[in-house]
Amino acid sequence: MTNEKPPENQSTPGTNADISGKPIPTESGSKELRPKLKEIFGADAAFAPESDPPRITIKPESLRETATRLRESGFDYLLLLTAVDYPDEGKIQIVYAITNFNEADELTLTVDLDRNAPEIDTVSDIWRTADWHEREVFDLFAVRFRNHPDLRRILLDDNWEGYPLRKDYVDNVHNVVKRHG
Amino acid sequence: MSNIPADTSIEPDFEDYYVNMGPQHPSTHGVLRLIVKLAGETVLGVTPHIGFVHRGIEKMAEALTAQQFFPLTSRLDYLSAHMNNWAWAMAIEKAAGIEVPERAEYIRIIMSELSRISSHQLWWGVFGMDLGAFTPFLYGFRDRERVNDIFEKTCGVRLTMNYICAGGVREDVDRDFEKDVREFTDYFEPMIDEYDRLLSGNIIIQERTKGVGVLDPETAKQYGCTGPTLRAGGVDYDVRKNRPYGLYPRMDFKTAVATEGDSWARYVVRLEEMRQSLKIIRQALDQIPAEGPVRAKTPMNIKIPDGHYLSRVEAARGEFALYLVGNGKILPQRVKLRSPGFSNLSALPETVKGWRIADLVTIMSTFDLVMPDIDR
Amino acid sequence: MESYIYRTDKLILDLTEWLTEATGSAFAAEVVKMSIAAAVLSAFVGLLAMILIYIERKVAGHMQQRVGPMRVGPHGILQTVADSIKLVAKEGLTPKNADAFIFNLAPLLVFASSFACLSFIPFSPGMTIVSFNVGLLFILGIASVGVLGILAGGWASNNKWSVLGAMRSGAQIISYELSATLALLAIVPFFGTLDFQEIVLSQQKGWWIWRAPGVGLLGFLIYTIASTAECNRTPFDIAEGESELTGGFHTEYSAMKFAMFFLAEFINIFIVSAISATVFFGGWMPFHIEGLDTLNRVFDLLPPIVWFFGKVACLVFVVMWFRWTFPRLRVDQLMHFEWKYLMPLSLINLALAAIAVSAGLYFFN
Amino acid sequence: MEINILYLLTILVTGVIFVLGGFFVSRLVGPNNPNPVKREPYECGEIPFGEGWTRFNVGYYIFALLFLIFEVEVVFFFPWAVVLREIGVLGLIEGLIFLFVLFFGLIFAWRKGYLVWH
Repeated sequence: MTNEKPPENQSTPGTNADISGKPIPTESGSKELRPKLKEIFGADAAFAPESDPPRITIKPESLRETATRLRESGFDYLLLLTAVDYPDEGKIQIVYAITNFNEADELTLTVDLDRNAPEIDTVSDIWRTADWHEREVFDLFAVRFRNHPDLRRILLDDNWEGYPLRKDYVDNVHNVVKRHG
Repeated sequence: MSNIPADTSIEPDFEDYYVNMGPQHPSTHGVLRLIVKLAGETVLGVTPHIGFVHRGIEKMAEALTAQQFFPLTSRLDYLSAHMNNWAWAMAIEKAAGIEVPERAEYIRIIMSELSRISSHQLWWGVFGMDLGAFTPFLYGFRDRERVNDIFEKTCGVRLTMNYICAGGVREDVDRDFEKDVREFTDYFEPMIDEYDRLLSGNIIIQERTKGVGVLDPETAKQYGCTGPTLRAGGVDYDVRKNRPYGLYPRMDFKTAVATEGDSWARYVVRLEEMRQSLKIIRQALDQIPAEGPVRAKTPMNIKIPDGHYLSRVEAARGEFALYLVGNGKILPQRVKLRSPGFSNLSALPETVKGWRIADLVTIMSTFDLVMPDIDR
Repeated sequence: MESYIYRTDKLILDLTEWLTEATGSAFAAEVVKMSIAAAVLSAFVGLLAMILIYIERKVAGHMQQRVGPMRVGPHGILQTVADSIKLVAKEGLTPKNADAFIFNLAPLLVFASSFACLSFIPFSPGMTIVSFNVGLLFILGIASVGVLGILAGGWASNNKWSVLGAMRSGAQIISYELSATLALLAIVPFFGTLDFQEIVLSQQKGWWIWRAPGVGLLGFLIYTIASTAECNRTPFDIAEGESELTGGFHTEYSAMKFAMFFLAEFINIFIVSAISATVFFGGWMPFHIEGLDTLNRVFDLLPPIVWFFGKVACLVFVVMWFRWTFPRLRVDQLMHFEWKYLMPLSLINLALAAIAVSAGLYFFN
Repeated sequence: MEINILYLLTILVTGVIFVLGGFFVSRLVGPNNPNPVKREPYECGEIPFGEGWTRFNVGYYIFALLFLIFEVEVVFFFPWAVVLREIGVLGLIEGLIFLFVLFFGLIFAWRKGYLVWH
């Protein structure tokens, strides 16, 4: 890879690209991220330090507290909120990708829920963008969000049967599944 | 009160009444349904109903290999097809540890910026039409044709390009590519000034947009708005700057930021973005290595290792993020597409409250919604 | 002897004479003339609307860097014919909750009022179907019946968009009618008559747009703006406002009922342009400069009817030009513009005109 | 004069016949098979809730009233304008006083805030 042109704005905040311009897929955001996270989470959280972005698994009960603390320490941007279905392990994992508008630090929170009766507190009062994202997760995964202001189906019909993004959803009319490998 | 159920009949009280705007309405640009609560002409509240073009792309992703999923990413926000392809490619490259050749990185930048320009051209035309001026619509399309021609020459497709792929781009650009793009940049730069003369300088446009539908930066951040919608409020946030990807760190450009947060600011930001995109394209053309591979060797079926991967790109409408959960097989466990329009639209009810029905159209137009992107 | 095309007044007289002789009674001659007038006017309306729609599409096309209709007939001239055949062959629906009687009456009101207005227009010397000595007042009165049609049509549809459009048009058209009336009123003292043919004749020495010092030009500008609004044309087309109201007052109308609204819109454009041409630009009067007899004689070569339609065409083009250039105003801005700018200005214009006339201040006496 | 009124009536009747004839031809040529779905009022493809006939903001009526006042006054100006050249300075002053009153009325409505669209 040739390297004759130096980048013209090396000092962009949040830049973690080397001179060759290739982004290094390692730690996300500003250098102060790790200490900050230690401060917020303490030692009790299941912390997966090797992953990018840093992924922390927390317990459902501590979600609101964690979220509030994150929001207060500058994580003002809930990038996305979604769920992953693991039928074999009997769990639905809720994923919160959280970042901020200034340094673009990234981290993800994951919360494991019981697949049969998934229920968790809403964070829509902490990040309002969670409102629609939670509705979407409710719509597609049947995860109930406690205290959500308006938990209705968002993408599907109000009288739709089933929750399509669950792995065991069967719909021979609308869903043509072609399996590979 | 703002969230009334969809199909119960409402007993209107004396002054307020409800009206369906969409799904078949000229200004919703696609199949978006807004239940608008009105008092005379004044909008008291808006409840968006989405999902009319929900195709279950996330579900489909779970049954498709990495390579097979590319065409579907083009069909999200069809106006930012390159950027969406890029996001998926980036997630795969991150997961499988694929290095992208330098020439391919440059091609990706040029294509993305071209498609940002073409998206904004279309938006500009449609914006004029929403405000009752039909002529800009065709001016926008006239210039957009040129971008589409460039795409067609290289990708063989004009809209859903499906050109960027894991490990680079599908194949090398057309041999006239550089000439064509340079011609286009030289043609289009003065054309933005013509846009200014035709529409921006018009007193009616200014009356209709200035101070209308102010989305203050704090609210915008709360709703996770991105792109011009956010930057119009003075938040200097651009994924290309804040989380640079590809070779964007080598490019010298400014993020277009306004301060007022009104419809006019969103308009100005988009026009400025087109100028900045031209600047980026010119730099990329200067820097691109003349020869070299454009695609790294990748296996036919890429195994996605166990783990979570996040890729973020700046699409024409804001931040497009893609969350990939792998499980060591070739089919992903889960793909989440975070579309900019989804969050932008969720801020619409807050923004239009108290404005007139004509302003609702203006505000919606400056939010620049693309429904297939929102519904996925 | 000059040919009839230049001396249409003579043509009418001769025709009356001949008819009186042929039928044996003056009244019978008038009846035949009435029938001719009615038949000619009906044909004229159909033709006019088609031509105007075609021109509009061509003007729009060329302004937008495209060619407009090209397929049906040479340069697409038969496109509007094809469109009208299509409109006739469509199914006309009445929505289920609508007030059916008023719903069907509305297009009739709109069209008939526009149609009646045409009978006052002085096309050529002596060629006016109805020559009232209060023609100007009458035409303004009849024209406002059209508003009633739009209001009634929108309201009777019982569709929320239509009702909104009807309310808008009601508020808008009546407001702008004031300014349009006042702008014309400001010129009335100069010629001291309301008969259209006399108005034309009063401009032998020069057209009122420059003969009336300043007020003529100002009046013309006010009238152009206000009449554009009266015709529901961009930038004042909020009653239709298709990007907001999906069609406004005529959302529910289809087939011939819609065609009547459409026809009336284009006739109205013609009428306001014709009034403007008559009052401000000398109607069928050729352009004359006093003293330059040779030049004047060259101008006289064109028959008056050509002069009239030429002037009207220019003014119609201006209205179309507006439409394909400007965006739409918002309803409150529209009302503020009328009541806070146009109205005071027209009142002042009237006062100035009155003073100018009393002081004998006008050019080319 | 009377013959002119007859002419006007003829034209009016012709206009009405033109429209009714159009409707008739359309009925003859065009299909006519309405069904409940077709006759549903258009509300962007959704089943409408509530009636279109709702009470409206008073803003519209204020302007209608203003129009009524001004239009009636303006009609009074027509005869005055026609004979202005003959009635001389006294007539001019009288007219201008009337005009001033009208203007004052507009200013009054303006200051009272009636010209603000609600």
